Amino acid sequence: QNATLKIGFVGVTSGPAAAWGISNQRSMEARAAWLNELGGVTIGDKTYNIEIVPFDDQKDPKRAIAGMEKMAQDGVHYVVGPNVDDGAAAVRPVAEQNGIMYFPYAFPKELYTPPASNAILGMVANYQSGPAIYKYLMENKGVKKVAFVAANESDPLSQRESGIAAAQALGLEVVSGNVTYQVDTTDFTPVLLPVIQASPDLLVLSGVSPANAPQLIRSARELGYTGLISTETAQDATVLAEGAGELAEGFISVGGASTPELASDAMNEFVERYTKMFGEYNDESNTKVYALEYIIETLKANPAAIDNVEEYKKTMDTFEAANPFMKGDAKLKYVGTTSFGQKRQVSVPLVVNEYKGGKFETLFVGQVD
Amino acid sequence: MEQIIANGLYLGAQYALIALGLTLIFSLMNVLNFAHGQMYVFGGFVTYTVVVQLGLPFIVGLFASAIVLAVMGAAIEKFLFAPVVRRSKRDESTMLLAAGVAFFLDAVILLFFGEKQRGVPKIVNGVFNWDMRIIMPYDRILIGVLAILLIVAFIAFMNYSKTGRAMRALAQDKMAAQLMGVNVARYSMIGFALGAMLAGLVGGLLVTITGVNLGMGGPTSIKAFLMIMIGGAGVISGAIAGGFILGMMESVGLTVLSAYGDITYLVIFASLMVFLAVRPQGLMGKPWG
Amino acid sequence: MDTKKLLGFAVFLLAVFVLVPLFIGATGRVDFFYTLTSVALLSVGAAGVWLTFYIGRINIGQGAYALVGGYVSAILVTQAGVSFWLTLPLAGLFCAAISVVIGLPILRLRGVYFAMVTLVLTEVARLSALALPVTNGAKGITSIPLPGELSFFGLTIIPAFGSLSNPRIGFYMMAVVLMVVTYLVLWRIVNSRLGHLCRSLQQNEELSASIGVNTAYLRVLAYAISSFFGGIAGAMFASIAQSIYPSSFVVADSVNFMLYCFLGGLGYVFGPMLGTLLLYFGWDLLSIAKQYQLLVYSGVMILLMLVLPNGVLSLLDKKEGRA
Amino acid sequence: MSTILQIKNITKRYGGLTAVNDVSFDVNKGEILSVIGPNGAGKSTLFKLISSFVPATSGEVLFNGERISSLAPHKVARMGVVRTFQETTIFRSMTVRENIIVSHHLRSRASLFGFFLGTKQAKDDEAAFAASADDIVDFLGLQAIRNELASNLPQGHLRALGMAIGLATDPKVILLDEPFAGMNHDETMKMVGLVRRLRDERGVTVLLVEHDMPAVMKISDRIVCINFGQKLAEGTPQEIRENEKVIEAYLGSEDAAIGM
Amino acid sequence: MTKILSVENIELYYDHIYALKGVSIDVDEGETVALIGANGAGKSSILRAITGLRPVKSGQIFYQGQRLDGTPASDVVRKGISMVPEGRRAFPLMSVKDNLLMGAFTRTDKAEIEQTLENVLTRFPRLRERYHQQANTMSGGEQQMMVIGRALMARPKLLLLDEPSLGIAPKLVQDIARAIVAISRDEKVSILLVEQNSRMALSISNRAYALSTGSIALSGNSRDLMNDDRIKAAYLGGEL
Ligand SMILES: Nc1ncnc2c1ncn2[C@@H]1O[C@H](COP(=O)(O)OP(=O)(O)OP(=O)(O)O)[C@@H](O)[C@H]1O
Ligand SMILES: Nc1ncnc2c1ncn2[C@@H]1O[C@H](COP(=O)(O)OP(=O)(O)OP(=O)(O)O)[C@@H](O)[C@H]1O
Ligand SMILES: CC(C)C[C@H](N)C(=O)O
Ligand SMILES: [Mg+2]
Ligand SMILES: [Mg+2]
Repeated sequence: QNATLKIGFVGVTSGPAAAWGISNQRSMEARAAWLNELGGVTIGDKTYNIEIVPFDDQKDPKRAIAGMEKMAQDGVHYVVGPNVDDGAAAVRPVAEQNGIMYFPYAFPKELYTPPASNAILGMVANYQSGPAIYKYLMENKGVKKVAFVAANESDPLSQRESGIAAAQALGLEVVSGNVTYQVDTTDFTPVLLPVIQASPDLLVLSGVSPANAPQLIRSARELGYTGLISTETAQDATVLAEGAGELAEGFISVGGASTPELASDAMNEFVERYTKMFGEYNDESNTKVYALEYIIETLKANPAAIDNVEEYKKTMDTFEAANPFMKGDAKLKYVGTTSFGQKRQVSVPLVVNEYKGGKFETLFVGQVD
Repeated sequence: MEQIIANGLYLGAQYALIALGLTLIFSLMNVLNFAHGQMYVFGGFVTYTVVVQLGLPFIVGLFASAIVLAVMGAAIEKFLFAPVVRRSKRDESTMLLAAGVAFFLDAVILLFFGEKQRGVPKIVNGVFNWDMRIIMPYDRILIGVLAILLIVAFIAFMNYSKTGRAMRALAQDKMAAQLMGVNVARYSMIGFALGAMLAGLVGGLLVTITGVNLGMGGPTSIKAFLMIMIGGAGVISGAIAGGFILGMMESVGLTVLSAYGDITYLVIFASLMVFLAVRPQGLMGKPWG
Repeated sequence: MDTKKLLGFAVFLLAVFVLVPLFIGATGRVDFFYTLTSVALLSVGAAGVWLTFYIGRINIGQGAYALVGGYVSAILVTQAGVSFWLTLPLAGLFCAAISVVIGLPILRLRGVYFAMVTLVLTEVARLSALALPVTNGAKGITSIPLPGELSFFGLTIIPAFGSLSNPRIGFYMMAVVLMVVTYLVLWRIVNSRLGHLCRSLQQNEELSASIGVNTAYLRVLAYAISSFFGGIAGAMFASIAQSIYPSSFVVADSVNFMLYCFLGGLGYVFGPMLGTLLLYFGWDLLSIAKQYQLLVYSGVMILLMLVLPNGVLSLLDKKEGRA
Repeated sequence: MSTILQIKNITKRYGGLTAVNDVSFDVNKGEILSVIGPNGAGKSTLFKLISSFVPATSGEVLFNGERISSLAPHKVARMGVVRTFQETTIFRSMTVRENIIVSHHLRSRASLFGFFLGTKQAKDDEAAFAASADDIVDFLGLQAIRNELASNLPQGHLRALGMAIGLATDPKVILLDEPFAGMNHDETMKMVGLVRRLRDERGVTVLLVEHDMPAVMKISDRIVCINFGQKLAEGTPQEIRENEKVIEAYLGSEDAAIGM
Repeated sequence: MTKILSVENIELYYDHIYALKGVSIDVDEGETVALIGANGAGKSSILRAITGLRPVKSGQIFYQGQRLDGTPASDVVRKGISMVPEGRRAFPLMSVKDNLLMGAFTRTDKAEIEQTLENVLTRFPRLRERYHQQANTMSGGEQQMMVIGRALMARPKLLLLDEPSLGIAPKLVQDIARAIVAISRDEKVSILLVEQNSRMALSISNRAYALSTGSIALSGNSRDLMNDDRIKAAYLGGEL
């Protein structure tokens, strides 16, 4: 009989932002079930079954703290989440006092830069993907003028700010940079009207949630906008197809592991298992398959870390393992020195997709260091 | 300018329809239905399921939404609100119940329909473009017109049908209405069902344009509250006025204030508070005492 | 206070200050410290909401004051280096002050109108926090230091939290002290002429004015006290999370404050405390229901409302028959 | 006899409707003056103007020569001009005694904060209020219902309670709006006796609005008749009873067919 | 003469208040019966018991020989009993027209409703003048006419009136009294009239009951009661 290794998830799985956390939790659960089916994972001289301990923080930082406390109580040392800036900042004291490594899907740099040391960014930040995308579009599509819109909330607004900074650094002209919308907007036409009138070549939807993206695209197109539209967040193709149909053609977003050019057989099987377990795959989970994998692989590399995060931190600097979700000889390793001055980010391929005919096609693939 | 007005009218029509259902329930039962937005979302998901999953025509989806929500509204009134209203000491107690129902519907929606944004493909294609002065996709025009027709039908129903009259009477004086032969329990239930049905219908109409997701419920309720506050709570004409005013304010504000950044809603909310401080009963509400 | 009440109060103090920590020590459930800290602090905010109910106003705006309180403390601590212990009352006072300015016009509103305006207030607070420079906008304020030492004339009354092996207990004790003081104040208000006047306001404002009560003043006073409670609760939370964001307190929090009052019972001073405990703790306990958590939670809430529409404390009525 | 209240050219408009139109009259100290007039003539509005519950469009009210028209209602009450309401208005979920005690507010000398702390002054005040409340209960003969919840009281008692609330404020002038409505002869006469004693024993000046003519004729020293917001007549009961204009507008003539 | 209504020994409670302690009254076909009594004597409570707004604790009520108690309020009017409640209770935000039409809520015969409406408007010409006016903008007297008209719209066989003179100027009280006499005469309706204005009530009724704290103290022919010393002392007073 295997021992149990508990990995936590603290994030939002109900309410307006449920999509973000649910894709996290489900990809963890799908992967854990698969590993357990294969007989568990062997770390050091012991074999463990993975158990996911989820906690719904309702996107409330106060609850997120309670979630992290609960993880500490349950003896969990590795937690995926939270999904948003305020939650990630709020759990920091608890995580640090209780020796917990956590993988937020939130971008504030002070979470990952010293003296902070317990948070590991679970995905590519927009200040990393943004410049790459803008540069590509400048060079290949002749983009000169760019406009930004964002929801009137912390995460998207911060992303817009760093997006604008990146664009300006590249020499792009920012023609509109302060239009915002409420997340509950049902008609984006009035929101986008002034943006479109500034006639940009590229419209960036900063930190857009999958729920809002189709409507924004649709309104922009219906207002006669013909330029490019892009975002630095992950999107779901089905949602785009249903919500914007053909109008979403050419929409550029950040993708991930299931991209055909990259996906290994293991990844395809993962998608299959996920779909079987939960009825439907969510493309957003592409960016969320990795955290659990990193935790397990790092523990394998240094079994002493299983209940001691200091050991984990030591291992991170040199850690390297094969990336099972990607074709070829891609590696799992920690990066982030450029952005944070220390390795506090998972290395995942920066996949930039273009929406075409109901599916995502890869535009280019980059790497973050 | 024309574009701003057109946008405002379109927004106003859908808002007014949402506010109507809320105000109807409020006037009949003195219940501030926190779950109104969730009912709207539910309606959207029903239409989605019927149209996209089952592949039936849009109009069938719309009817399905109307019926499902009406039945749901009736059940919620009969088994939840009616008993609580009967037994509680203070009117406001129903707020806890309403909030509970809102949470409950949120949970049900999440379990039944999932966390993803859902949408029904466009029902008509093409964009109306008047010399670049008014640009409005045909589907939006269609939905706007449908919404206005529904509003007109609703007003006619409330003013000229016997049932409508009975509901107005009930809202104004329960005891007297009873003496006229109006069965309070039955008509409260009908009223609630009608309010819920309106919410469902808007959800069904808008799912073709904006789609739905489980997060829209709460904020939609809040917007609906704003509208009936502008117009005057429990007054039908007020709800309509409130809907159109909010629609217009959003449309104008977002255009005029776009240069100043994130302040449109701050301005809308602030002016609302000032307005209510000056006119506490809204545009058409009845003053107290 | 008669002896029976005094005794009850002593038992309560014993329970929260001694028995709870002992229990946690014995069971090792240290995470309960935070949960109970939250309950205590939220119940302080809810006490304020309850007071506005007591003058006949439905307040769905307490989140706004909690947010403002949190920011006031955070800004003073990080930017002016003021001691946290000083910022705590300052946050409360600041909230009370702005609530006077806001309350003067809006307290004229009644019924659902007041309720909805206060609902909007929470949004206004969030949007302002996003827009103002002093709040650091969308980025929030992070890395707020833990409360330092509080000492008078060299005598340490509260040690620096950073030096504690477990700041959780520090926060718990602090929160419970705040809660006890808050409810003492509330209890005293309700049982003095001040409370009788509030009740007269709740039942009939016109008549209250005609017997010479300065209704406008009393309303603002009650609302300011309420906002003061909201402000200090928010300040404490900011200090626990060591961060504050525009979304730290949102409309959902305001609605929750109100629900705590309803659930406990609007007719009972200790209603909001019990309501907070049941709803907040209840949610945590229900995490065993996994994806059905919200379903069960809301289902139970609806059931409670059906069985006890006047609040959980109305259970006591049946036994004693309230005078 | 000295004048205690002067109503000077007072006018109130609601939008296009003029509810009270340029009405003037004086009230003497210690008299009982009735205001009569058809439904909607503006009587209740006039009372609201005097007690400053609604602001006058023009004109003013003087109390002992001092202008009170633009003061807040609680200040007017504090000066001693207190109004009861047409619809019986009470604190519904308090007992009769609690209603009366709380209405002593104007007489308190301790501050609100003092009450909160429970200072000696506050305790003295409370004791004084309780004693005075019992006095009033006795005066109005409400002993049997002193601990009843106000919401359970029948109409007649509600009115008496309304009066008690008014008394608790220690008024110099009390405005009673339809104090006899819904009472039968017997009860009306008891109430008439009470109002008289109020004046005789406590020196309170009484203004009242009433449709019950026998009672009005019996109780009033003087009567003012209002019609369509304007003063139609002013005089002793005898003069009013015989005033053709008042008969025409308000009293009507005896009708043999129905024996009235 | 046949009884249209007979109330037999009913008791009625509000929470713990014992409002009616065994009251019996009856009304004959075509007759006008007055119910007088002190404040809180229970007059309105009797009407509430008849219309089913309040359940009776014990005793029975018969209408046209059939058991009436236990019938829900909204069904009572279907049987031919209309009530004008205490304090008028007009639908304040509705027009006179809609108020009147609400009175005919239980009827389905369109043409006959029109006919009744015409009769009511002829009886109260004031209402025709104000046909489209909103009820709450009308004077108390006009509203009282309107709610009586509203009750007539149901074409009742038994009309219950609760203090129609309350808060009404003397001149209008006379108008209302005349209207009641005329209704009884023209429409052959039986009327149960609750009044504090005992002089008026006794002068337009055939018989009367005097109620005192929940039970009947006196009853008899109105003309006789008018001259009864006890009634004179308690309810009528001397002069005017
Ligand atoms: N707040 C208000 N807004 C608009 N009109 C009003 C208001 N209050 C009173 N009125 C109108 O002013 C007029 C006078 O009303 P008021 O209540 O003073 O009459 P009244 O003489 O007391 O009548 P009654 O004898 O029936 O009580 C009426 O036409 C009434 O409709
Ligand atoms: N809703 C109620 N709740 C409690 N008690 C009530 C209620 N309604 C009436 N009562 C009580 O029942 C008794 C009879 O009241 P009822 O209204 O029948 O009297 P009434 O003769 O019509 O008096 P009035 O002349 O004041 O209208 C009174 O003691 C009254 O206090
Ligand atoms: C970029 C962010 C908006 C992503 C989001 N926080 C998530 O959990 O997926
Ligand atoms: Mg009046
Ligand atoms: Mg009565």
